[in-house]
Amino acid sequence: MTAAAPKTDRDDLARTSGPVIEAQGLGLTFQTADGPVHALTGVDLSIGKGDFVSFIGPSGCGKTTFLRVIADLEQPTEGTITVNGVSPREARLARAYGYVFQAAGLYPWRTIGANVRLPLEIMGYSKAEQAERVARVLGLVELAGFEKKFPWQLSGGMQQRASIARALAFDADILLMDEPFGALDEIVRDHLNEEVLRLWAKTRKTICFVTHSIPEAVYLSTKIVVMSPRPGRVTDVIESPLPRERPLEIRETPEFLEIAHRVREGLRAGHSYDV
Amino acid sequence: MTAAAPKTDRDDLARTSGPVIEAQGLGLTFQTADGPVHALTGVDLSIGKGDFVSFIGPSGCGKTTFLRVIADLEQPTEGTITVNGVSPREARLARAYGYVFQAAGLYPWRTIGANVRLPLEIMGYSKAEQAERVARVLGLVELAGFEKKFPWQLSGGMQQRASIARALAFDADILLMDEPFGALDEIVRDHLNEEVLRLWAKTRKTICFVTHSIPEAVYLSTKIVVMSPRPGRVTDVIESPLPRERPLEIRETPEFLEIAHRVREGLRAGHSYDV
Amino acid sequence: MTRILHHIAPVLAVVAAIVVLWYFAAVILNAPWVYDQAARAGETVGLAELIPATMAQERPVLPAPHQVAAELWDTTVEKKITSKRSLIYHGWITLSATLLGFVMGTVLGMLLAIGIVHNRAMDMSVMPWVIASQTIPILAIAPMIIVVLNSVGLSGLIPKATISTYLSFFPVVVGMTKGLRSPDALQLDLMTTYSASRAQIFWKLRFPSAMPYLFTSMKVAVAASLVGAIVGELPTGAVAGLGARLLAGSYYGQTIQIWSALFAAAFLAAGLVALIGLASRMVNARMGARA
Amino acid sequence: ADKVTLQLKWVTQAQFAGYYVAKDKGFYEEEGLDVEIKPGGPDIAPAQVLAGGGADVILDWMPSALATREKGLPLVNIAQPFKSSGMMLTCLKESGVTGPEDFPGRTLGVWFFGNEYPFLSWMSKLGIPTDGSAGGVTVLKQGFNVDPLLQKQADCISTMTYNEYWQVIDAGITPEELVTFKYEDQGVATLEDGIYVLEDALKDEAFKDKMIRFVRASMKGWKWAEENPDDAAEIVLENDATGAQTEKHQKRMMGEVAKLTAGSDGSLDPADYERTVATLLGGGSDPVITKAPEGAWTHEITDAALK
Amino acid sequence: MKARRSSTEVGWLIGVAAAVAAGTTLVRIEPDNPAGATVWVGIVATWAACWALVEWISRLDTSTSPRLRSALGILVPVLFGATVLFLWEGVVRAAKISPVLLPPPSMIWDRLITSTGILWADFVQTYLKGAVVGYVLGCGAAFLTAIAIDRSPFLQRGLLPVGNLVAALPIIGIAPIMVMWFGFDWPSKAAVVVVMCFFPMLVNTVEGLKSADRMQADLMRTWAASYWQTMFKLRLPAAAPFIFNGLKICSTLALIGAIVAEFFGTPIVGMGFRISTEVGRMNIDMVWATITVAALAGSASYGAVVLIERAVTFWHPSVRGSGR
Ligand SMILES: Nc1ncnc2c1ncn2[C@@H]1O[C@H](COP(=O)(O)OP(=O)(O)OP(=O)(O)O)[C@@H](O)[C@H]1O
Ligand SMILES: Nc1ncnc2c1ncn2[C@@H]1O[C@H](COP(=O)(O)OP(=O)(O)OP(=O)(O)O)[C@@H](O)[C@H]1O
Ligand SMILES: Cc1ncc(C[n+]2csc(CCO)c2C)c(N)n1
Ligand SMILES: [Mg+2]
Ligand SMILES: [Mg+2]
Repeated sequence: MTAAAPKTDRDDLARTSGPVIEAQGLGLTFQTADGPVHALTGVDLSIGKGDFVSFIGPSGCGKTTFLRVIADLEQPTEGTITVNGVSPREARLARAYGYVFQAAGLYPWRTIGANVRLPLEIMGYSKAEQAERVARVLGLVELAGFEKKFPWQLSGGMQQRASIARALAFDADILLMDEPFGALDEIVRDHLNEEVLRLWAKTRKTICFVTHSIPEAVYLSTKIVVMSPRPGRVTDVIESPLPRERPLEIRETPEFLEIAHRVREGLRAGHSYDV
Repeated sequence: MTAAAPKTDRDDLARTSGPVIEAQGLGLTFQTADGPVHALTGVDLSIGKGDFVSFIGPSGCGKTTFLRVIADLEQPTEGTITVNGVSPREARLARAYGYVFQAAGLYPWRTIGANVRLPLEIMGYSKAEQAERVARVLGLVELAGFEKKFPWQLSGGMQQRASIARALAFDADILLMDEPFGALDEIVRDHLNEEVLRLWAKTRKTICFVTHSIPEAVYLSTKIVVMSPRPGRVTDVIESPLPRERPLEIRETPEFLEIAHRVREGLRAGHSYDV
Repeated sequence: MTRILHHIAPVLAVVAAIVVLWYFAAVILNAPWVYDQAARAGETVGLAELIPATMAQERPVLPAPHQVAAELWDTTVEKKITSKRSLIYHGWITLSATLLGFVMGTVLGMLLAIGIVHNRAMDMSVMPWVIASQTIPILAIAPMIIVVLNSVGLSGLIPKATISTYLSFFPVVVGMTKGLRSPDALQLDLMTTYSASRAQIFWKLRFPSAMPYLFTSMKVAVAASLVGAIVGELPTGAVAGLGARLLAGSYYGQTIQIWSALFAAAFLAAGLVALIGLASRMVNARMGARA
Repeated sequence: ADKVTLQLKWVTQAQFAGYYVAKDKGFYEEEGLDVEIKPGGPDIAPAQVLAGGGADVILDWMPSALATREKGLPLVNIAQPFKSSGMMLTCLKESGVTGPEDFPGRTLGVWFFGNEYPFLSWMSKLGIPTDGSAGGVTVLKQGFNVDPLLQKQADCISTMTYNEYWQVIDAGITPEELVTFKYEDQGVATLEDGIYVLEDALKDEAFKDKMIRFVRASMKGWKWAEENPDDAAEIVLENDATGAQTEKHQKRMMGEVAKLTAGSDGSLDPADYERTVATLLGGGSDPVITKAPEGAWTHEITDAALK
Repeated sequence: MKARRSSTEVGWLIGVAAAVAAGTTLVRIEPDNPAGATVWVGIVATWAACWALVEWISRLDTSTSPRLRSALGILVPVLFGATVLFLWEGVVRAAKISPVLLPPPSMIWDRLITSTGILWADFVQTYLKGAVVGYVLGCGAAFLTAIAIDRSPFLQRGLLPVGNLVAALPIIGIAPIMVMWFGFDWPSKAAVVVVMCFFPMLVNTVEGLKSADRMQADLMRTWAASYWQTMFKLRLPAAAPFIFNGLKICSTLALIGAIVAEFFGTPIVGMGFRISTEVGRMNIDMVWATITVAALAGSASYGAVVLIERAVTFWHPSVRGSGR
């Protein structure tokens, strides 16, 4: 797995193991008091094992909804979707997901440490393992020393980091992250970007990642899904030609800027007004 | 007010009207179950009328806390602070602030329209004026047509935009914005950046703006405050030499990149680890 | 149609289960008497005679469901509404006191809660005494309340409603206080930045936030109110109302009459609670709750 | 017409037939009175209603009235329509009780609320402790009905000849299966259902005059009721707002009550009074009243009413 | 600082004025002293002064000293209570209200200290046996029922309406039946308390179980947490504020229930027995002494529940204090 032959490496993988997430003609319409809202329509998408997929698109285009459908938190009203070849429900029951929500969603009656420990308790990890993992992931998001604090005693960004730690604490095949780094400054963000990439490289997780930052999307992903709203649909799927090994400096290379440009164009097209 | 003589323009303003916000030796310590947390220490800062001040710094460095102190939501434990020459409390009672919180904080039992209308009701605007303003600001944040929806029917970014609209709906001298654009994509963000700048130019508001985006900070501000954590303090205050009139393209100019670099360095210094 | 069935079927199932249990209990509880009677008469009874005998007693320990149903039918449908033997007549008397007491109790409870939330002196001094007031057994002071109110010329509905009020304001105070304090820091901070007045904070934030608590409390309060009205009917000389029926039934050991009055009271309470539930759902819908 | 409010000691029933008859037959009206009859109940202390101004005149048992008098509320007996006591203790024969000597170790149901004084006096006369100590009886506070006996929670319960006794019979127990101890027979009878007013009120001539007319009309009612028991019972039934009373029971009650009122023209027999006081004072360590009361009764009203 | 000092003095002044007014009024209404208008003025003045004092105390800044805060938390209600008692005494004496109707507090106090033996025995019978057992069983049963209802939507639609029905049965109706079923002693009282506590507890628990946040529940789903895991780790903690509401309401209801149940048949001991018989004997002071014991016991139970609530739901805005 060298930077020299990244393409084959990834292609191989996808080919050997088949798609992890496969959506066909997927649609979801919310019924509201003043008429239906078409959050997703005609989404066809195939995500291979070990892919790092970024979703990017204007606010309200259905990114969160799509992640929720994958995680079996929302039922599609049209089309089909399979995860690991089975329904999202079965995948969920098999504990295939780690989910970082757009808002932190920490439990106010638990300390930060206990919040991160929660999924481990539920999945029956041993006490020692729990303690070890909590310490490790809190270190990862730079919250060591905050175990004993309650959520309301943390800043917004710290809460978000705690919720990231919570999703990373256990071993899920598929990591769904909804704007996890939205409230973080550039430095921490860079740091966590690298950490996520390292984790991904090491564990071969499949990661679905919602972001609003074009550089972030390009830097992290093997596949970038550009969406547009009303009704929410996929307008472009960009397979990244970048090597799997990515130093931060890669962000200055022409290939990188080229992809970023394509994403920006796709994004702009999705906006109703002209800027 | 031409692009040719922006500096004098702004300097004049600051000089003639004296500082709007003046902090001296400001400190705030939270008492928690496991010891005190020094959220702010020794903050000296002077903000002139019509300034656009960005606060940037690692997560947990006290940005939110400082904004809250200005808005009289938190009482400093050391030092003094005046707003418009009076205490924050008096300024608050005079309804000097518009505040966009880090979390949207919409009232779940009110529709989006009613949420935006809330401050107008409280400040006693006429019904007609209320309707007119709600429509205008919702248009500004591109939420026209969503008046009748309830917050949970909106995406994360839409909720945040609603909360921005709510703060813009009434005329406050001082606008405190805590990462207002964190959950928005680049295109909307650019659009709103321009809108905020336009508003600022037109109304001469003083704006305190927390952001994690270095380009955003540099693009918007007349003054950039770089903070560092544990304990939270101001490490650098950068007066921007950029003209008041700022097309988006300014972000490619050397001056711009120069300031951005300085901010990035300051930010990096505040982080405990090396990246 | 299926929707109605969806709601009714479980109720019917539960009711059926209860009726079966009830018949069973009736046989067990009423059997000793049958045996006793037989022993006195020098006879023995087999199961075949026992079961019908336990279902047709005049003063059973536990009347069988059909006995109560027959009595209920007899005293509601068969009697003129104005008759003193009509349960509807007595039910209405109790209901009017209940409603008046409930309205007064809810208003009083809300006012107290508002005071407690807004005034520290009230918070510190009133709440302990509100609590203490609820530890005074109502039956003990009910006669005194009636005597006192009578001596100032109030009689009839008002004294009963007063006792209802006394019982029903407490759940409202407790729930409302909690509810009015339930907005979180962020929601309050927003109001602070608008430098909203206390009245504005109340109407626009605290009151809407307290809604779930208020309705839960009101459900408890309306049931308490009914109990209050019935308690109030005893020392007014047990003249009329479901309380009087209960008492008269007790006094003459007419268990069937007790149970039918009891059921009438329970149906009343359930109806009132259901009404509040309905109101709560309507308000919830207006406040944007998810379906 | 002058208004008079009468507070009964218990719910509307034939025990109070005389007053309902007097009202229904217009005897009160003839005397220029407008009488309101307030039914009682388990928690109504007539003396308290009187003190609170809720009634002008009340019915009470003499032991309780004298005890109340000692407590500082000066009740005065102005008439005594009931000559003899209807109280008794009713036991199941199968429990093995044959006489007072069998009481120790038994469970007895007793009415409280001021109705327990005759029982306590009797027990202290027998020398049987009632406080749960060895060799004594276990006392239960008996509720509204005769269930404790039927369900064998008590060996004996308190009954009135005109009421609870018949409920036991109605429940299917024959008189032969019961053993009864009438207080009259045990020599501990105390006066029941007298008419009482506040001593202070009697200083008012106008009030006194009202009471004279009230007693006269009431006694007329009683005598009518004694002669026409079935009609009297009907009148009571009509006045029962709860609609819970039965004709059979009320007619029988009227018959029994008539036996108790028969011997009285309304005036208190001082001998009966003395016997009652003696019984109450005789109660060993904890007598109901500590000294013989003074001024607890008057013939003023009856003398004027019955001449 | 200066402003603080002067407000302290004002407070003391008010306090002294209150005490003086109280003392003089009481002196003026010695038994044989006819109550004149001055007495009424004195009573009203005392009331006003005490209220002002309480108002002033409760405005003291206690943010720096939690100890002072808790001391004041006790002092203020005590002061308030003292005022009420004083007014009661004053009004009863001044208006010459018959002790058969309402005895003055001093008379009740005499009773309290001379009849401790009886009062204690009653307390054990009614509170420790009837109320506590009934409370535990009733709240426990309601809690379990709420969870059963929650588990099964079928039960929820079937049991809740029927549960409302059963639990709304008035105590006056149930008490005689319970005596019939469970005998004269305390078990029948406990049974009444069970029925009384059931409904408030059930309603609150059911409501509480609905109150978990959507997102927090979604999180549990993504982890495929089992029903019971979600219950214990999310829904019960989130329901705690509601559950404690129920527990609080029941803590006073239980005592009332146990007492009132004794009106319908009891051995000759118990607070309800005492109250119901002593009214008939015109010993109203004994009635109020028992009521005082009931009030103290009830308040103590309520206070205990509040303390537990504070500890368990420390995170709720209403406890954290931001809701003030
Ligand atoms: N109520 C509180 N109690 C205790 N500590 C608190 C409280 N609020 C904030 N803090 C602490 O104060 C510090 C500064 O918090 P603040 O919210 O101001 O950070 P911030 O700069 O806004 O960070 P972010 O960018 O993550 O929002 C943090 O360490 C936080 O843990
Ligand atoms: N529960 C709901 N009921 C009705 N409409 C909903 C609901 N949830 C989402 N929507 C609508 O569906 C659309 C897509 O929402 P979604 O949350 O998926 O957007 P998003 O792409 O995540 O946006 P953002 O970047 O702002 O988070 C929006 O128009 C939103 O208003
Ligand atoms: C609580 C209570 N007290 C007394 C009685 C008994 N009782 C019924 S009629 C009657 C005579 C009154 O004139 C009496 C004493 C009772 N059943 N319950
Ligand atoms: Mg989203
Ligand atoms: Mg912040």
